[in-house]
Amino acid sequence: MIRSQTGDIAVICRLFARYAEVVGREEVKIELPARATVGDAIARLRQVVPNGSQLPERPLVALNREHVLADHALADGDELALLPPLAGG
Amino acid sequence: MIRSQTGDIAVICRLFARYAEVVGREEVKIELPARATVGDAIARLRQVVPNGSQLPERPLVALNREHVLADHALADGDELALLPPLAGG
Amino acid sequence: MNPLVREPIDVSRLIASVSGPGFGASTTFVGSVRRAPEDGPVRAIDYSAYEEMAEAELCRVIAEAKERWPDVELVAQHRLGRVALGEASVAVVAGAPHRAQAFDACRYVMEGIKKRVPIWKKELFDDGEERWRDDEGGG
Amino acid sequence: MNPLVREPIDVSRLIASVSGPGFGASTTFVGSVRRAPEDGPVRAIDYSAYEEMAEAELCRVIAEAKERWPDVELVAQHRLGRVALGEASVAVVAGAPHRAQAFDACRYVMEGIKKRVPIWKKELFDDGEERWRDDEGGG
Repeated sequence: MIRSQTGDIAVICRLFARYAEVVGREEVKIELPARATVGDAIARLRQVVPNGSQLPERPLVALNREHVLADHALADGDELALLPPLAGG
Repeated sequence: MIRSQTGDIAVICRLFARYAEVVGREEVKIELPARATVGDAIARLRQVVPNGSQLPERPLVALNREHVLADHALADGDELALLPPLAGG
Repeated sequence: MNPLVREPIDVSRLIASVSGPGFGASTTFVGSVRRAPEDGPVRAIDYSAYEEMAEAELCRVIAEAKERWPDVELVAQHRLGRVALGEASVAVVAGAPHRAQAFDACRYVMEGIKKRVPIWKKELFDDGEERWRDDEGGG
Repeated sequence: MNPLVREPIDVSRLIASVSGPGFGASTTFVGSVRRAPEDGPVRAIDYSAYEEMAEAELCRVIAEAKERWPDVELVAQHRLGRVALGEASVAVVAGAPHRAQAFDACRYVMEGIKKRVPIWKKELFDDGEERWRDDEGGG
Protein backbone atom coordinates (compact mmCIF):
# COMPACT_ATOMS: atom_id res chain seq x y z
CA MET A 1 0.00 0.00 0.00
CA ILE A 2 1.40 3.38 -1.00
CA ARG A 3 0.95 6.35 1.36
CA SER A 4 1.44 9.99 0.60
CA GLN A 5 4.81 11.35 1.69
CA THR A 6 3.33 14.68 2.74
CA GLY A 7 0.15 15.76 4.37
CA ASP A 8 -0.11 12.99 6.95
CA ILE A 9 0.30 15.38 9.84
CA ALA A 10 -0.10 19.11 10.25
CA VAL A 11 2.13 21.08 12.59
CA ILE A 12 1.82 24.69 13.68
CA CYS A 13 5.22 26.36 13.64
CA ARG A 14 5.55 29.42 15.84
CA LEU A 15 8.24 32.02 15.38
CA PHE A 16 9.43 34.59 17.89
CA ALA A 17 11.59 37.68 18.20
CA ARG A 18 14.24 37.91 15.49
CA TYR A 19 13.03 34.73 13.77
CA ALA A 20 9.57 36.24 13.37
CA GLU A 21 11.17 39.38 11.93
CA VAL A 22 13.32 37.40 9.49
CA VAL A 23 10.39 35.59 7.90
CA GLY A 24 7.72 38.22 8.55
CA ARG A 25 5.43 35.63 10.14
CA GLU A 26 4.63 34.49 13.67
CA GLU A 27 2.85 31.32 12.73
CA VAL A 28 3.16 28.92 9.79
CA LYS A 29 1.22 25.71 9.32
CA ILE A 30 3.16 22.97 7.57
CA GLU A 31 2.28 19.44 6.51
CA LEU A 32 4.61 16.54 6.92
CA PRO A 33 4.70 12.79 6.38
CA ALA A 34 3.89 10.53 9.31
CA ARG A 35 6.87 9.84 11.54
CA ALA A 36 8.44 13.20 10.67
CA THR A 37 10.77 14.62 13.30
CA VAL A 38 11.31 18.11 14.61
CA GLY A 39 14.37 18.30 12.34
CA ASP A 40 12.23 17.43 9.31
CA ALA A 41 9.80 20.20 10.20
CA ILE A 42 12.57 22.77 10.47
CA ALA A 43 13.93 21.73 7.08
CA ARG A 44 10.48 22.05 5.51
CA LEU A 45 9.85 25.40 7.18
CA ARG A 46 13.14 26.80 5.87
CA GLN A 47 12.01 25.86 2.33
CA VAL A 48 8.46 27.14 2.39
CA VAL A 49 8.64 30.53 4.11
CA PRO A 50 10.19 33.70 2.61
CA ASN A 51 13.78 34.11 3.84
CA GLY A 52 13.44 30.71 5.50
CA SER A 53 17.04 29.89 4.66
CA GLN A 54 18.06 32.69 7.04
CA LEU A 55 16.65 30.67 9.91
CA PRO A 56 19.28 28.44 11.51
CA GLU A 57 19.32 24.76 10.53
CA ARG A 58 19.36 23.70 14.16
CA PRO A 59 17.56 26.30 16.24
CA LEU A 60 16.52 25.81 19.82
CA VAL A 61 13.06 24.23 19.65
CA ALA A 62 10.09 23.61 21.89
CA LEU A 63 7.32 21.12 21.16
CA ASN A 64 4.00 21.77 22.83
CA ARG A 65 5.72 24.24 25.18
CA GLU A 66 8.58 22.00 26.29
CA HIS A 67 12.18 22.03 25.16
CA VAL A 68 12.98 19.10 22.86
CA LEU A 69 15.82 17.94 20.60
CA ALA A 70 15.73 17.76 16.80
CA ASP A 71 15.16 13.98 16.65
CA HIS A 72 11.89 14.22 18.56
CA ALA A 73 8.92 12.73 16.66
CA LEU A 74 5.97 14.89 15.69
CA ALA A 75 2.25 14.17 15.87
CA ASP A 76 -0.68 15.78 14.10
CA GLY A 77 -1.67 19.06 15.72
CA ASP A 78 1.66 19.64 17.45
CA GLU A 79 2.81 23.16 18.20
CA LEU A 80 6.47 23.54 17.28
CA ALA A 81 8.25 26.72 18.34
CA LEU A 82 11.57 27.97 17.02
CA LEU A 83 13.30 29.84 19.79
CA PRO A 84 16.03 32.41 19.15
CA PRO A 85 18.81 32.37 21.76
CA LEU A 86 17.09 33.04 25.07
CA ALA A 87 17.72 36.38 26.72
CA GLY A 88 15.48 36.60 29.77
CA GLY A 89 16.67 38.25 32.95
CA MET B 1 68.81 41.87 86.77
CA ILE B 2 65.61 40.54 88.30
CA ARG B 3 62.28 41.73 86.89
CA SER B 4 58.88 41.37 88.41
CA GLN B 5 56.86 38.45 87.03
CA THR B 6 53.63 40.43 87.15
CA GLY B 7 52.71 43.97 86.51
CA ASP B 8 54.90 44.56 83.50
CA ILE B 9 51.93 45.07 81.26
CA ALA B 10 48.28 45.94 81.86
CA VAL B 11 45.56 44.55 79.66
CA ILE B 12 41.88 45.48 79.56
CA CYS B 13 39.74 42.35 79.30
CA ARG B 14 36.27 42.87 77.87
CA LEU B 15 33.43 40.43 78.37
CA PHE B 16 30.24 40.15 76.35
CA ALA B 17 26.86 38.46 76.32
CA ARG B 18 26.79 35.28 78.40
CA TYR B 19 30.40 35.69 79.54
CA ALA B 20 29.57 39.09 80.99
CA GLU B 21 26.60 37.54 82.77
CA VAL B 22 28.68 34.68 84.17
CA VAL B 23 31.22 36.93 85.86
CA GLY B 24 28.97 39.94 86.42
CA ARG B 25 31.49 42.26 84.78
CA GLU B 26 31.97 43.75 81.33
CA GLU B 27 35.51 44.92 81.85
CA VAL B 28 38.40 43.69 83.99
CA LYS B 29 41.90 45.12 84.06
CA ILE B 30 44.63 42.55 84.65
CA GLU B 31 48.39 42.78 84.98
CA LEU B 32 50.75 40.32 83.41
CA PRO B 33 54.48 39.72 82.96
CA ALA B 34 56.14 40.98 79.80
CA ARG B 35 55.85 38.56 76.91
CA ALA B 36 52.57 37.17 78.26
CA THR B 37 50.29 35.70 75.62
CA VAL B 38 46.54 35.84 75.11
CA GLY B 39 46.37 32.38 76.67
CA ASP B 40 48.18 33.62 79.78
CA ALA B 41 45.69 36.47 80.10
CA ILE B 42 42.72 34.12 79.86
CA ALA B 43 44.23 31.87 82.55
CA ARG B 44 44.78 34.88 84.83
CA LEU B 45 41.31 36.23 84.20
CA ARG B 46 39.73 32.89 85.06
CA GLN B 47 41.52 33.04 88.41
CA VAL B 48 40.83 36.60 89.43
CA VAL B 49 37.17 37.19 88.59
CA PRO B 50 34.18 35.69 90.44
CA ASN B 51 32.98 32.52 88.65
CA GLY B 52 35.97 32.90 86.34
CA SER B 53 36.37 29.14 86.18
CA GLN B 54 33.02 29.02 84.38
CA LEU B 55 34.59 30.85 81.47
CA PRO B 56 36.02 28.48 78.86
CA GLU B 57 39.76 27.84 78.90
CA ARG B 58 40.01 28.54 75.19
CA PRO B 59 37.34 31.05 74.23
CA LEU B 60 37.20 32.86 70.94
CA VAL B 61 39.31 36.01 71.46
CA ALA B 62 39.90 39.34 69.81
CA LEU B 63 42.88 41.59 70.45
CA ASN B 64 42.43 45.27 69.74
CA ARG B 65 39.29 44.41 67.75
CA GLU B 66 40.76 41.70 65.57
CA HIS B 67 40.41 37.96 65.91
CA VAL B 68 43.61 36.32 67.23
CA LEU B 69 44.76 32.92 68.47
CA ALA B 70 45.74 32.07 72.03
CA ASP B 71 49.50 32.20 71.40
CA HIS B 72 49.38 35.85 70.32
CA ALA B 73 51.70 38.09 72.36
CA LEU B 74 50.28 40.94 74.44
CA ALA B 75 51.49 44.50 74.85
CA ASP B 76 50.80 47.08 77.51
CA GLY B 77 47.41 48.75 76.99
CA ASP B 78 45.97 45.99 74.80
CA GLU B 79 42.24 45.42 74.71
CA LEU B 80 41.51 41.72 74.92
CA ALA B 81 37.93 40.57 74.29
CA LEU B 82 36.49 37.17 75.18
CA LEU B 83 33.82 36.39 72.60
CA PRO B 84 31.05 33.86 73.26
CA PRO B 85 30.12 31.79 70.21
CA LEU B 86 29.05 34.30 67.58
CA ALA B 87 25.38 34.46 66.70
CA GLY B 88 24.88 37.38 64.34
CA GLY B 89 22.45 37.16 61.47
CA MET C 1 1.08 35.79 41.47
CA ASN C 2 1.37 36.16 37.70
CA PRO C 3 4.96 35.38 36.64
CA LEU C 4 4.86 37.63 33.57
CA VAL C 5 3.91 41.24 34.19
CA ARG C 6 3.66 44.41 32.16
CA GLU C 7 3.78 46.78 35.13
CA PRO C 8 6.78 47.58 37.34
CA ILE C 9 7.78 44.73 39.64
CA ASP C 10 7.06 45.47 43.29
CA VAL C 11 10.08 43.82 44.91
CA SER C 12 9.04 44.62 48.48
CA ARG C 13 5.70 42.97 47.88
CA LEU C 14 7.39 39.86 46.49
CA ILE C 15 9.68 39.66 49.51
CA ALA C 16 6.72 40.06 51.86
CA SER C 17 4.83 37.33 50.03
CA VAL C 18 7.40 34.68 50.92
CA SER C 19 8.08 35.71 54.50
CA GLY C 20 6.56 33.89 57.43
CA PRO C 21 7.24 33.16 61.08
CA GLY C 22 9.22 30.01 60.25
CA PHE C 23 11.36 31.72 57.63
CA GLY C 24 14.57 33.18 58.99
CA ALA C 25 16.16 33.84 55.63
CA SER C 26 15.25 35.31 52.29
CA THR C 27 17.40 35.85 49.23
CA THR C 28 16.22 38.17 46.51
CA PHE C 29 17.68 38.58 43.07
CA VAL C 30 16.74 41.60 41.00
CA GLY C 31 17.86 42.05 37.42
CA SER C 32 17.60 45.54 35.98
CA VAL C 33 18.06 47.23 32.65
CA ARG C 34 21.59 48.50 32.70
CA ARG C 35 23.74 50.76 30.61
CA ALA C 36 27.15 49.14 30.49
CA PRO C 37 30.10 50.87 28.80
CA GLU C 38 30.35 48.07 26.20
CA ASP C 39 26.64 48.21 25.37
CA GLY C 40 26.31 51.75 24.15
CA PRO C 41 23.57 54.20 25.16
CA VAL C 42 20.70 51.82 25.93
CA ARG C 43 17.61 53.70 27.09
CA ALA C 44 15.18 50.80 27.44
CA ILE C 45 14.60 47.17 26.60
CA ASP C 46 11.55 45.63 24.95
CA TYR C 47 10.98 42.18 26.39
CA SER C 48 8.87 39.65 24.52
CA ALA C 49 8.11 36.03 25.27
CA TYR C 50 6.54 32.83 24.08
CA GLU C 51 4.14 33.52 26.89
CA GLU C 52 2.34 30.20 27.30
CA MET C 53 5.63 28.34 27.41
CA ALA C 54 7.43 30.94 29.51
CA GLU C 55 4.81 30.58 32.23
CA ALA C 56 4.91 26.79 32.07
CA GLU C 57 8.71 26.60 32.02
CA LEU C 58 9.10 29.02 34.93
CA CYS C 59 6.58 26.94 36.82
CA ARG C 60 8.64 23.81 36.11
CA VAL C 61 11.86 25.51 37.24
CA ILE C 62 10.23 26.54 40.51
CA ALA C 63 8.75 23.06 41.00
CA GLU C 64 12.20 21.52 40.55
CA ALA C 65 13.69 23.93 43.07
CA LYS C 66 10.96 23.09 45.56
CA GLU C 67 11.62 19.39 45.08
CA ARG C 68 15.29 19.95 45.74
CA TRP C 69 14.78 22.35 48.68
CA PRO C 70 11.36 21.39 50.08
CA ASP C 71 11.40 23.98 52.88
CA VAL C 72 11.87 26.87 50.51
CA GLU C 73 9.11 29.11 49.22
CA LEU C 74 9.71 30.81 45.90
CA VAL C 75 8.23 33.57 43.84
CA ALA C 76 9.46 35.02 40.54
CA GLN C 77 8.31 37.71 38.16
CA HIS C 78 9.57 38.82 34.77
CA ARG C 79 8.58 42.03 33.01
CA LEU C 80 7.35 42.04 29.43
CA GLY C 81 7.08 45.04 27.14
CA ARG C 82 9.07 48.24 27.47
CA VAL C 83 11.35 48.43 30.54
CA ALA C 84 13.26 51.66 31.12
CA LEU C 85 16.88 52.00 32.15
CA GLY C 86 17.24 51.18 35.86
CA GLU C 87 13.90 49.40 36.16
CA ALA C 88 13.72 45.79 37.29
CA SER C 89 13.20 43.29 34.48
CA VAL C 90 13.18 40.20 36.71
CA ALA C 91 12.96 39.36 40.40
CA VAL C 92 13.27 36.06 42.25
CA VAL C 93 12.69 35.69 45.97
CA ALA C 94 13.41 32.58 48.00
CA GLY C 95 12.22 32.40 51.60
CA ALA C 96 13.59 29.60 53.77
CA PRO C 97 14.28 28.56 57.32
CA HIS C 98 18.03 28.79 56.66
CA ARG C 99 20.22 30.92 54.49
CA ALA C 100 22.02 28.26 52.43
CA GLN C 101 18.72 26.99 51.01
CA ALA C 102 17.57 30.52 50.32
CA PHE C 103 20.72 31.36 48.35
CA ASP C 104 20.81 28.06 46.46
CA ALA C 105 17.14 28.02 45.51
CA CYS C 106 17.12 31.67 44.43
CA ARG C 107 20.13 31.11 42.24
CA TYR C 108 18.71 27.90 40.78
CA VAL C 109 15.54 29.66 39.70
CA MET C 110 17.44 32.63 38.27
CA GLU C 111 19.74 30.34 36.25
CA GLY C 112 16.65 28.48 35.04
CA ILE C 113 15.06 31.72 33.89
CA LYS C 114 18.16 32.68 31.93
CA LYS C 115 18.73 29.28 30.37
CA ARG C 116 15.26 27.83 29.83
CA VAL C 117 12.47 30.40 29.87
CA PRO C 118 11.69 31.69 26.35
CA ILE C 119 12.04 35.44 26.72
CA TRP C 120 13.85 37.79 24.34
CA LYS C 121 15.03 41.32 24.52
CA LYS C 122 15.45 44.08 22.04
CA GLU C 123 17.65 46.94 23.13
CA LEU C 124 16.47 50.44 22.31
CA PHE C 125 19.19 53.08 22.00
CA ASP C 126 19.20 56.83 22.48
CA ASP C 127 19.60 57.38 18.74
CA GLY C 128 16.52 55.33 17.90
CA GLU C 129 18.45 52.22 16.85
CA GLU C 130 17.09 48.84 17.97
CA ARG C 131 18.95 45.56 18.36
CA TRP C 132 17.98 42.04 19.36
CA ARG C 133 20.27 41.01 22.13
CA ASP C 134 21.47 37.59 23.15
CA ASP C 135 22.36 37.57 26.72
CA GLU C 136 25.75 35.94 27.10
CA GLY C 137 26.92 36.75 30.60
CA GLY C 138 24.32 39.44 31.07
CA GLY C 139 22.40 40.66 34.14
CA MET D 1 25.47 53.99 56.00
CA ASN D 2 25.84 52.83 59.61
CA PRO D 3 26.26 49.04 59.68
CA LEU D 4 24.75 48.64 63.18
CA VAL D 5 21.29 50.08 63.65
CA ARG D 6 18.66 50.15 66.38
CA GLU D 7 15.74 50.98 64.09
CA PRO D 8 14.03 48.71 61.54
CA ILE D 9 16.16 48.00 58.48
CA ASP D 10 14.81 49.65 55.35
CA VAL D 11 15.60 46.95 52.79
CA SER D 12 14.24 48.90 49.80
CA ARG D 13 16.48 51.79 50.68
CA LEU D 14 19.51 49.50 50.91
CA ILE D 15 18.71 47.99 47.51
CA ALA D 16 18.30 51.45 45.99
CA SER D 17 21.62 52.56 47.50
CA VAL D 18 23.59 50.01 45.47
CA SER D 19 21.75 50.33 42.19
CA GLY D 20 23.12 52.29 39.28
CA PRO D 21 22.98 52.43 35.49
CA GLY D 22 25.89 49.98 35.12
CA PHE D 23 24.43 47.47 37.57
CA GLY D 24 22.22 44.86 35.96
CA ALA D 25 22.05 42.59 39.00
CA SER D 26 21.48 42.82 42.69
CA THR D 27 21.26 40.08 45.26
CA THR D 28 19.76 40.81 48.65
CA PHE D 29 19.85 38.62 51.71
CA VAL D 30 17.51 39.36 54.59
CA GLY D 31 17.66 37.46 57.87
CA SER D 32 14.62 37.73 60.12
CA VAL D 33 13.62 36.67 63.58
CA ARG D 34 11.84 33.39 63.08
CA ARG D 35 9.74 31.06 65.16
CA ALA D 36 10.84 27.57 64.17
CA PRO D 37 9.07 24.51 65.58
CA GLU D 38 12.28 23.37 67.31
CA ASP D 39 12.88 26.75 68.91
CA GLY D 40 9.74 27.15 70.97
CA PRO D 41 7.61 30.28 71.16
CA VAL D 42 10.18 33.01 70.48
CA ARG D 43 8.61 36.45 70.48
CA ALA D 44 11.70 38.58 69.97
CA ILE D 45 15.48 38.56 70.02
CA ASP D 46 17.78 40.93 71.84
CA TYR D 47 20.89 41.48 69.77
CA SER D 48 24.05 42.79 71.38
CA ALA D 49 27.51 43.35 69.97
CA TYR D 50 31.08 44.23 70.67
CA GLU D 51 30.21 47.29 68.68
CA GLU D 52 33.60 48.79 67.90
CA MET D 53 34.88 45.44 66.64
CA ALA D 54 31.64 44.48 64.90
CA GLU D 55 31.82 47.62 62.78
CA ALA D 56 35.50 47.10 62.03
CA GLU D 57 35.11 43.42 61.21
CA LEU D 58 32.09 43.97 58.96
CA CYS D 59 34.09 46.65 57.18
CA ARG D 60 36.94 44.17 56.69
CA VAL D 61 34.58 41.50 55.35
CA ILE D 62 33.16 43.96 52.83
CA ALA D 63 36.64 45.15 51.84
CA GLU D 64 37.70 41.54 51.20
CA ALA D 65 34.61 40.97 49.06
CA LYS D 66 35.32 44.11 47.06
CA GLU D 67 38.89 42.98 46.51
CA ARG D 68 37.65 39.63 45.23
CA TRP D 69 34.80 41.07 43.11
CA PRO D 70 35.97 44.61 42.28
CA ASP D 71 32.90 45.50 40.22
CA VAL D 72 30.51 44.79 43.08
CA GLU D 73 29.04 47.38 45.40
CA LEU D 74 28.01 46.19 48.85
CA VAL D 75 26.00 47.42 51.77
CA ALA D 76 25.10 45.58 54.97
CA GLN D 77 23.17 46.41 58.11
CA HIS D 78 22.60 44.48 61.33
CA ARG D 79 20.02 45.36 63.97
CA LEU D 80 20.96 45.70 67.63
CA GLY D 81 18.58 45.71 70.57
CA ARG D 82 15.10 44.21 70.61
CA VAL D 83 13.94 42.77 67.27
CA ALA D 84 10.39 41.41 67.09
CA LEU D 85 9.28 38.19 65.40
CA GLY D 86 9.24 38.64 61.64
CA GLU D 87 11.44 41.75 61.63
CA ALA D 88 14.71 41.82 59.73
CA SER D 89 17.80 41.39 61.89
CA VAL D 90 20.31 41.62 59.07
CA ALA D 91 20.39 42.63 55.41
CA VAL D 92 23.15 42.43 52.82
CA VAL D 93 22.80 43.83 49.31
CA ALA D 94 25.29 43.29 46.49
CA GLY D 95 24.88 45.26 43.29
CA ALA D 96 26.94 44.18 40.27
CA PRO D 97 27.10 44.24 36.50
CA HIS D 98 26.41 40.49 36.40
CA ARG D 99 24.46 38.07 38.51
CA ALA D 100 27.19 35.58 39.47
CA GLN D 101 29.23 38.29 41.20
CA ALA D 102 26.14 39.62 42.94
CA PHE D 103 25.26 36.19 44.35
CA ASP D 104 28.82 35.31 45.33
CA ALA D 105 29.62 38.63 46.99
CA CYS D 106 26.32 38.77 48.89
CA ARG D 107 26.85 35.29 50.23
CA TYR D 108 30.48 35.97 51.12
CA VAL D 109 29.50 38.96 53.23
CA MET D 110 26.64 37.10 54.90
CA GLU D 111 28.91 34.16 55.78
CA GLY D 112 31.43 36.66 57.14
CA ILE D 113 28.79 38.26 59.34
CA LYS D 114 27.78 34.89 60.77
CA LYS D 115 31.32 33.61 61.33
CA ARG D 116 33.36 36.67 62.20
CA VAL D 117 31.31 39.64 63.37
CA PRO D 118 30.93 39.71 67.18
CA ILE D 119 27.17 39.84 67.64
CA TRP D 120 25.12 37.78 70.09
CA LYS D 121 21.49 37.04 70.50
CA LYS D 122 19.27 36.34 73.43
CA GLU D 123 15.93 34.76 72.61
CA LEU D 124 12.91 36.07 74.46
CA PHE D 125 10.02 33.65 74.82
CA ASP D 126 6.28 34.14 75.22
CA ASP D 127 6.47 32.92 78.84
CA GLY D 128 9.12 35.49 79.78
CA GLU D 129 12.03 33.06 79.65
CA GLU D 130 15.28 34.27 78.08
CA ARG D 131 18.05 32.23 76.54
CA TRP D 132 21.40 33.02 74.95
CA ARG D 133 21.46 31.37 71.61
CA ASP D 134 24.38 30.09 69.58
CA ASP D 135 23.53 30.12 66.00
CA GLU D 136 24.49 26.76 64.55
CA GLY D 137 22.72 26.51 61.22
CA GLY D 138 20.48 29.45 61.96
CA GLY D 139 18.96 32.14 59.71
